[in-house]
Amino acid sequence: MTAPVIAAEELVATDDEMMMIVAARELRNGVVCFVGIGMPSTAANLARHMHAPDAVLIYESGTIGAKPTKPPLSIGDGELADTADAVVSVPEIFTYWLQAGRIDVGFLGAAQLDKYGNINSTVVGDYDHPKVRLPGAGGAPEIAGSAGEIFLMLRQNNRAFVEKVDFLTSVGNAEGGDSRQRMGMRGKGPSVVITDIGVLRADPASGEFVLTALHEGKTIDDAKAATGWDLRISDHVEITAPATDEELRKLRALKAGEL
Amino acid sequence: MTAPVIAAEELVATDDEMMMIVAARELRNGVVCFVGIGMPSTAANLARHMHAPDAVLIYESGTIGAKPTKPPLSIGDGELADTADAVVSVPEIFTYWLQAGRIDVGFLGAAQLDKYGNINSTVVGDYDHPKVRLPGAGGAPEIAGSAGEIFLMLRQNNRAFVEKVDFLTSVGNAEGGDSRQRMGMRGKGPSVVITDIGVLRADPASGEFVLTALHEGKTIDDAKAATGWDLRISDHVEITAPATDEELRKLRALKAGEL
Amino acid sequence: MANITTLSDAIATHVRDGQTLALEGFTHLIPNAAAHEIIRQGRKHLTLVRMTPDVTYDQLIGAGCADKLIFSWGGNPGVGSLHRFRDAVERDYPHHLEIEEHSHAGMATRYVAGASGLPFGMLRGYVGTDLLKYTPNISTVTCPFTGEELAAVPALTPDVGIIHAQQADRHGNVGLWGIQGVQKEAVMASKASIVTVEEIVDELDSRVTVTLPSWVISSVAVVPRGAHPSYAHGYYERDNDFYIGWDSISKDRDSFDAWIDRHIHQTSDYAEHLRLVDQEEGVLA
Amino acid sequence: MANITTLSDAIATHVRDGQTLALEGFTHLIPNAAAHEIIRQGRKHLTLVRMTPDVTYDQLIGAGCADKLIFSWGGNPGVGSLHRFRDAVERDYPHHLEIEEHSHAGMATRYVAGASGLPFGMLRGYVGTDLLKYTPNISTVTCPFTGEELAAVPALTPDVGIIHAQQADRHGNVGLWGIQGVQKEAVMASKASIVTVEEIVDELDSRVTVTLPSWVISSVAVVPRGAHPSYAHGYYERDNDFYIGWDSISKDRDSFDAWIDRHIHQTSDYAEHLRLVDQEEGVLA
Repeated sequence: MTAPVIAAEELVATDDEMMMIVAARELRNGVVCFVGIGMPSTAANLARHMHAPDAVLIYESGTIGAKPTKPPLSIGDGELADTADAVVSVPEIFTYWLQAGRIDVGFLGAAQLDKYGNINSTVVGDYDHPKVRLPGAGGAPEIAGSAGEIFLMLRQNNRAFVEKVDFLTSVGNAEGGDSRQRMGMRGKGPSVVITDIGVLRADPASGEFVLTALHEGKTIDDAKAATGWDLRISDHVEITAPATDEELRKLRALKAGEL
Repeated sequence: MTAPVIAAEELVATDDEMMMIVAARELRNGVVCFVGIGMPSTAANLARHMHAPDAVLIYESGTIGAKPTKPPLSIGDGELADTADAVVSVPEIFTYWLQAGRIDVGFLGAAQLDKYGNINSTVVGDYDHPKVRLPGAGGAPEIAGSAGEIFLMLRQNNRAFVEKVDFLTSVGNAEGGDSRQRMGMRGKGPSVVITDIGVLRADPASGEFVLTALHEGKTIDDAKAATGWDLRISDHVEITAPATDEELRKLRALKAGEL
Repeated sequence: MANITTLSDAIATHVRDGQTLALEGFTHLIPNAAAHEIIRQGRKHLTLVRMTPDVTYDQLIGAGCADKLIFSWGGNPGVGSLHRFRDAVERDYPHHLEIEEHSHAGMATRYVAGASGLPFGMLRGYVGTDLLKYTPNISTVTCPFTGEELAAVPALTPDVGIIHAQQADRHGNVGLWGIQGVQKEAVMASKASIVTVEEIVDELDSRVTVTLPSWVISSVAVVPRGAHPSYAHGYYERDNDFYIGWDSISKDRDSFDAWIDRHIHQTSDYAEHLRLVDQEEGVLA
Repeated sequence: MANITTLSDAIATHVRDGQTLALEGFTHLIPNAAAHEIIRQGRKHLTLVRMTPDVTYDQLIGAGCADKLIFSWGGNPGVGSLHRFRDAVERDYPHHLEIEEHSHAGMATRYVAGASGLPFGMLRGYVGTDLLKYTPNISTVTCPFTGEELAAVPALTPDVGIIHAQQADRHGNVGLWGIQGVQKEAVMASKASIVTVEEIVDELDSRVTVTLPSWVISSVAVVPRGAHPSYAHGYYERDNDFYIGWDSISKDRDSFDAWIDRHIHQTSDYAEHLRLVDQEEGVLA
């Protein structure tokens, strides 16, 4: 009778798995989603195998409607092209598709984030003499500007969730209020941040991110301790529904390339 | 012995044939030529079958390196795509190829022409109440601006060869002198006009077209009578070499789709 | 996702009097069946956009559907004039036709700007031409790095973009190949779009070089030979005889009216018109 | 017409110290063999342009070939940091590296402008970002029709554009398929260009979606597996183990130098390097 016990153990989600499962749940079926590589890509593909089979995944390598069977290591893996409805050039993906306003959701990660969802993916420390030189902007600034809305996902800790980002790579809700709209941005900006602790949503008026849900076993204190600004807490913090067996099995199968 | 006699009769070039043969001779082997439909296209394809097998013919329909076996009726005949090295979109042909300065020769016709090689293909008469509404600009203004040089071919008569064009559709040598260069045009403009009477070449200093050659049987008086401005005559007017049997046979075979 | 429907339904759903329409197809894949259906449904006061208004727009203009034409080359390719277009411009028949005239490069730039979500596009063009005198919406922009001045033209964003393609799959993803013109740009610049196709297939042909995903298209309708007298690469060739024959039909107002009546108003769809064309081959040649 | 020659000869002919080079390939078809040959020939003071300076530019930067980098995303895709790039930016090792940093959309726009013969390109981008503070060549342009302000970036016109493709025919016409990135634009924006190909064939594969005619290319060189550790669609897959293994090789200055010495300076061509890689598979994993 050992086998069922092992299976039960396996079906407890890790923090990262929980983050990806909760992120996947945010994507409605039929959504057109511009996907960043790594966890956003994994979450989006999980959604496609769960409740959102008609989600259209677009990668900045020019693959439109990609349906990879395993999470691509790079943004331009051959499987993305093989399974896509269309493959276009990189200039075209940023003009006819992103800039033209055809993307519902931009799904991004970040190295640093402030309370308005402004993103740093460029440097930690001073730009000219950085402590850590990060990869840089990539597609993010224009995804953040032109996609209908932005979903963010990253592990919550106070090196990442900061009072002020060291470098503003991609504009989120700017300085809050209507400051983003006044910049002439067409998309409405980041609406949700999914972390390994819980879910933060943008206050519609102020644009500030507020803790609205905690994953099972996490506390408001965990969230506050992992946040470098004075985190606002919703009056009604929900507890995230636990990962279902199907979600976890599909996530693990996806990562193993067995879906 | 009747057969040879008929063959000999057939091998006298008509005025239009002579014009196309002389125009074909102007194209050097390896030239990259943006080809207008009609006689320029026929002349360019004749050149390809004579001395210029490596001439690259580009049509504004986006066909690059087209090798039609018969003169296309339209600028976008299927055979152009079937025989091309590459088929690109219409926006691309005008940007990456023409505007970028990759075309050696733009080969055009015209409805009206002045002594500086300025072209009208828009209206005869007043624009708002035209006597004859012509098709309009098409690709010509930017071909005339961006191709390395322009070859023109049209039948010479004083309705077409006018003192002043009714509408300036495509700029030639502008008002002469360096007026074209001062407009910031990248290509050097029209250098030769091939007609059914002879050949006119642009004076390098003034930009004015000067009669430099007459086809066999044509006279300076013919040229002057067919020109609506006071035509300058070169000090040394050459007599065009007559059409060779090979040129005429190939031109006729090309037009019959038998090449 | 594209709605797969009949051409008649697609036109009835999306095309309204007074709209701006772009029917594109550069010699190849011209959506002639869609133009017939617009005439058949009696649409009026349209602004028609097209780089090369050829026979298809000659019919729409002659039938009185258009108040304005935005274009860059209006002729019968390889044949000569468009007589209905000329009659409208030269003699205001059947009524005045406002024209807005550009070059091909300018029109292509305008479609690209529209498809890209930009308010304008720029090019090296128009300099020194009389188009600057008669076409008000040509302006300039200065390069902030070199100081060079370039021509600027406003984006085209038609209400409805209409094209013809070889194939759609059962999801409504559209594939075309051969000369591609500005069809992709016309669809993507427009607020709604209709694509007529030769056939619906399980899987798009391997020759497809342009794919328009279903979710950027409003409606897809199957119309075999829907591009005739234009052609569909891999399906049928250009009917050059029809283009030549159009010259005499369209030269005379009465013969044009009779043709429109017989071929459009008295037919229920494009297939019926095509049967007439096939019967009349001798008359047209 | 393209000159069909060896990679060694192509680099020796076209690449000079102090030039601006663009080696492009968006994850797919990265011209890694050409980068090796540039290191082998000891080129210095280069300005390197590339949207995604990954392992290939980590090698060029670590080997001291580059004075300046123009880019939009510098990482080891799916793995993490580029250690030689970081060492140059964070600690000026082996010497100071000037950087000019854009977004992907900005870089793509710059290549398109270069390929199109325009002095600049425009986009909806950069607004509100700190890139505006640190990257001097981002400006604005105002739409003459709507008054909207857009970002403007200068055209890229490298001295030499270098890409890898699947095939060339015997005339030097190049064909590629799969993810196409900005390779076409990089070639067409550059004053000279080198294309390495997997093979030369009598007729290009029917899957080819981008064809660069021979006469827009300076030199073509056959280098089988010339994109490794990147991939060539239809030929071989991405060597993800190499990218993962590169992390530890490049973390340490000495192990990097030893690797460059063994794999580039002590080999005569890319084939010899690939034989070493195949032998060392266990070491890299």
